[in-house]
Amino acid sequence: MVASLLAKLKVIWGVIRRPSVHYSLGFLTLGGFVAGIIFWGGFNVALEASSTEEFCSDCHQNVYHELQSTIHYSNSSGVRATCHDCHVPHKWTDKIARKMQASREIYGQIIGTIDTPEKFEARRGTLAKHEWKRLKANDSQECRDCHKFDSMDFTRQSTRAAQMHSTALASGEKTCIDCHKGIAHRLPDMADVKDF
Amino acid sequence: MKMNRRDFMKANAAMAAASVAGLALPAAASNLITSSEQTKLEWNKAPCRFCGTGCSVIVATRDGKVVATHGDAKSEVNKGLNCIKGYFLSKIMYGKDRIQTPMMRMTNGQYDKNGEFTPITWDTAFDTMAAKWKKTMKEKGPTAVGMFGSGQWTVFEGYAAVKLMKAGFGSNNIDPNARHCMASAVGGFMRTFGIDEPMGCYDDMEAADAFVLWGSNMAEMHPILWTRVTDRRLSAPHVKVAVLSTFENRSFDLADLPVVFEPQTDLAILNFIANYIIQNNKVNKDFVKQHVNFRKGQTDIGYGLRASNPLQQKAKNVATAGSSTAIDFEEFKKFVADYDVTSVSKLSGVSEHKLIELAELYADPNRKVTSFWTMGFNQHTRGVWCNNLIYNIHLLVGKISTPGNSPFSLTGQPSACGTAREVGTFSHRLPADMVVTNPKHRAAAQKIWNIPEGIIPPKPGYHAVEQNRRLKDGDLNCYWVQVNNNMQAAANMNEEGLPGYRNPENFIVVSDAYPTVTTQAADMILPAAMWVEKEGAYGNAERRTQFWHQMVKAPGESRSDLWQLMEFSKRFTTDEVWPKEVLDANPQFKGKTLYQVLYQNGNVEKFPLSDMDSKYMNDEANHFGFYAQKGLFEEYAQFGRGRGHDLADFDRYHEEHGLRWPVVNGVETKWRYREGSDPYVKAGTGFQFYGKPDGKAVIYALPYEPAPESPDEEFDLWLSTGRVLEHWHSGSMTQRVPELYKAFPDAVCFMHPEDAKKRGLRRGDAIKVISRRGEIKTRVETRGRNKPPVGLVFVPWFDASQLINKVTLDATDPLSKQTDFKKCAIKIVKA
Amino acid sequence: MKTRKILSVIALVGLSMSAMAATIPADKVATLRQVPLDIEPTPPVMPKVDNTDVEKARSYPMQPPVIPHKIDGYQIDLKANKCMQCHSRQSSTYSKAPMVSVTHYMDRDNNFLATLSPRRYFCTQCHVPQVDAKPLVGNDFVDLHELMKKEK
Amino acid sequence: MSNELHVTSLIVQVQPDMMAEVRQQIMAIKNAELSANNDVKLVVVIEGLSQKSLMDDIAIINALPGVLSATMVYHQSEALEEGEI
Repeated sequence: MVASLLAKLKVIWGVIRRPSVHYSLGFLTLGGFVAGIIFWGGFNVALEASSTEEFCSDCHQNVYHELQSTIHYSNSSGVRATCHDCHVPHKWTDKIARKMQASREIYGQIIGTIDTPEKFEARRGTLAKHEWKRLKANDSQECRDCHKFDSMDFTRQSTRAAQMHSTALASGEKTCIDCHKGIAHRLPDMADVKDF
Repeated sequence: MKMNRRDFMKANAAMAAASVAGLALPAAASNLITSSEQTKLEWNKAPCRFCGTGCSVIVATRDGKVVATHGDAKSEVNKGLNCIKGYFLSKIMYGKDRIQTPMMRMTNGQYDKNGEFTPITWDTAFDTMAAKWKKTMKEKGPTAVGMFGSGQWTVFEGYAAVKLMKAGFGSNNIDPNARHCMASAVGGFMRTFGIDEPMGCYDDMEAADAFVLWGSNMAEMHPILWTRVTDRRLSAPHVKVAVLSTFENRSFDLADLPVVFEPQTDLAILNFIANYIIQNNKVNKDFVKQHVNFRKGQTDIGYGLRASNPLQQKAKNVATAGSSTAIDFEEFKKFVADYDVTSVSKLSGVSEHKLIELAELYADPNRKVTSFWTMGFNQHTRGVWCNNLIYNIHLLVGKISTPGNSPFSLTGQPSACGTAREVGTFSHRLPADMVVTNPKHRAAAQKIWNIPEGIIPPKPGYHAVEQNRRLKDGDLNCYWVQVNNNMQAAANMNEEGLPGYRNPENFIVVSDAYPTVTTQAADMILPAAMWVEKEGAYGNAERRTQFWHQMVKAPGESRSDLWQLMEFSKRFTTDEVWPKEVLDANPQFKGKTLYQVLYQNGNVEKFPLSDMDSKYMNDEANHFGFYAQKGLFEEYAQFGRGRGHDLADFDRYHEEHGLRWPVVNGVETKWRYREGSDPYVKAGTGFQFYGKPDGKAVIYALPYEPAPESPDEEFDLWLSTGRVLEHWHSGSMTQRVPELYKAFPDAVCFMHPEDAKKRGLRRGDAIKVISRRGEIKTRVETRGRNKPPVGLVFVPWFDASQLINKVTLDATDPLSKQTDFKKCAIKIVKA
Repeated sequence: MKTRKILSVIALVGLSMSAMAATIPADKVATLRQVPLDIEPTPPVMPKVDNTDVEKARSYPMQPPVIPHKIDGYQIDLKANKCMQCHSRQSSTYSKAPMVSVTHYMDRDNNFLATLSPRRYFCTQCHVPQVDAKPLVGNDFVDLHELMKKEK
Repeated sequence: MSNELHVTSLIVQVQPDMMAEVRQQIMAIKNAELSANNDVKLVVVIEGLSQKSLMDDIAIINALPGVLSATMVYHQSEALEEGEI
């Protein structure tokens, strides 16, 4: 799937990168517009396709299984998070940046850095730390896309949770990921992780 | 004297420390003990009532009640720790529904098999029982009466029971529930070493470089031993832990090498490791040459089912299942050569690199390996083989009987070793590893017991599974069950256990502290004293014998099993139960009661009440007028002293926090069979497996054979059953402790989310678990501690409202007669 | 004094009941089952875990406290110990969760260690959450404190 | 102000010839109280308002000259009720 999408994109790119020789301005403008639409559409198709659970779990099967027994997969209201809700930024520029980083992961999967569960396990720490770092840097933006601080009813939280959220989280001293590591996937070796 | 909470806490703290330090806390010597009432808190040691680990606990009593318990800091076993069950021992005796009086099913004042349970006196109870027993024995002989006991009997009780059955009634129909639990381990020990129980001890855990768990979820079932393994693994980074199971469980949390294999293929994996060791030239040739023989075992031995079962008829060698022939190393090498990594990986579903990594733990000469197993091996239709095959591996590399090198069979019950195995409460056994089939052993037993020749029958009695079948068939008619809940435990309840108990020809008596489902199926219920309501002795998995004193009184009319057995024996005379020809040849026994013959035989009544520690109660001794426990113990100890089973003097065990037998010249033995560590090993031999006549252990060539029942199109899932951490066995004690109940109130069916999804199920759905034999209703659990692979489900058996033994198959190991509770085929539908 | 009176009345009633203890139908004997052996009851719905964060009183000082919150998915393995994220010495100041007792910093031979004792690593061997299921049978265990009060 | 009360008890192994001195020293520690002893062992009870204070006192006792080891046996903490000392 990835390969075919890349091939299509390559053809389109091949057409638009050629310098125009003798097309009319009108055509060029219109052509540019059409190409833009095609490019944009194709790009978004690829972007969307690569953001579905099926696409992710194709390679990340083990972490997908881990998600299945957590509250982010199955819970009372049936509202659930899929891979990209947490791992793909919702802001377009961030999203592209994340995708570029992810292409390295695909590269990793293809050349075999993490193609077996054992190898993935060995890299779990590094990969997890990427995500924690990103979430720490953006103040846990992807958590907050769903879990709005202003909408938290502390009276409906357990005592300890309410206490932490009303102080450390409210003041900005802590962000979601500081405490809620390992809620959707197994934790890596935490020996060298601060606050754990 | 007023005492506030703070003072109370401080007094408690001082008391705990003083009791550990062995210091007296006289009121005057302490500025904390401000009130004399504080000194009324009594602290005494006792082994835990639950599993075979044998933790020691300190029990506080006050005003005749147990008020607190904590781990015994002085005990080598647990060094102050308990598991969640052990910490709540204080509450196990205080369930509101303790049985307080004997009861019998009656209608209009008369016994009626279908009547309602009506309170009766002990006299009525025993008179009714005695009449039934006598009538039955007169009509059908001693094989028509039987007893089902337990690895939870105290040593004294088990010993008194064996005497009553084998030396009194002349019947070998006595078996313990340890048959469900340790029989395959016993079979393995006897076949390989000729003597029962582990050669190593718990000290192995601080010395090993690798641990391999074979079908043992120690994290839940032996939590305190798991703390020692965890301690070793986390303190010494080079240590490796491999965990093998048919499903992922809590023990996998510590696993460096987690291995989930297809049920029954453990046999193939074991043979692969032996093959790997040989192929890679890692055999300890000197050791093997000096200390090992090779034999090839009989194959195609059936599945211990009823003879009418097609599977049983198909098997060729049922009659000769235990036989074997001598072979040499080369033949053994050839035999295991079939178990190469590729084919075993395919069969077991375990990746090749994992199999090799596992084999390397054993093969590496610089790694000390301890193997643990429990019900995964023992509850297996080839359980004895599994035990033999793990010894093969340890013997091939000589990793045995030295600290850290230990094939270690863990035990399920607190005295499966001490009572069931050492005392020999099995249908084929006598104390100290002797058997009824051996005329010399019978003679020895009859001599120690002071009874005439010809009382102990030479033919083994009915074993546990056979007892239920014979009850159903009407061959066994008077049946007494003590300290266990076999209606909830024994497999195939619908087709065997329940029809057996309810067979109108039969009279079933159940002694228990609480009303269980077994009492529900009984005709008479006798109220039993439990744990520290009586003086007792247990023997744990590392050969450690531990004693405790009676600390409190049992409620109401409850009496200990010891009292019940001895008192019941008074109602029989030798003329009523012994063969006439024996009595004619030994007229001095005529007209005596069994009580006189068994318990006033010159040994048991030898020790006067003045021998007791006056600090403690002893309801049995005071009732019978002599120190019965001491007399029984000292007579029993005669069997083993000088024969590799030496026990210390009775009184010493009340002082010590347990001693590991053989205790020779007052010193316990940690590692058997090794020179310098075991006094029975002759100097210059290095090792001596003295259970065998030539001092050599046996390596057995035994193949992989499939399970009797595996999933097919209709019954498409494997079912495994077992325990959970918070409950012990059938839950009759732990379900009555509020904290434990609330930790895990109802059984559930652990299954893979995909298996649930395939059947349109989700977590919490009510389902039926159905086999060819029966069904239960339970609920789906797709999360939590157990994570079965696709194709297998796990249902615990502690829940009296979800009797999973209606579903399980009563196939047994033909050698050990132990049931396989870990494998049968089931299907699951929405309820 | 008042408490004692009430207790003794209850004790009397209990005694007289057990003395009279009329007959019990066989299918009602097993307190934990209460249905005939050949019938399989529908299991109760899965209970909810107590998640109040309110510490429960202990039955005696050495009892390990039960866990007053959910621990669904808590990872305690070779890699991480989720419990210690809040209950360790370093974290407890901040998390306000009770620090594990100091005994948890001692090894098998009672020497103090810098970190959590490895023998106590798997918290759930001794500490368990509680669900909102009502016990099938009561328990007459008497708290030492109550016993002492009664004596006074 | 903490509203918790912590109590712990220790078995202190002491060089026999130093017993008297060690007892004196421990008596001087504010939160520590002496209980039973024989010629080598000593039971000490420590109370405090936090675990840390207990640990500190244990460290002090451990460091006393003549003390071979101080082993904790028991630890209890209770939330104090209003006004309870």
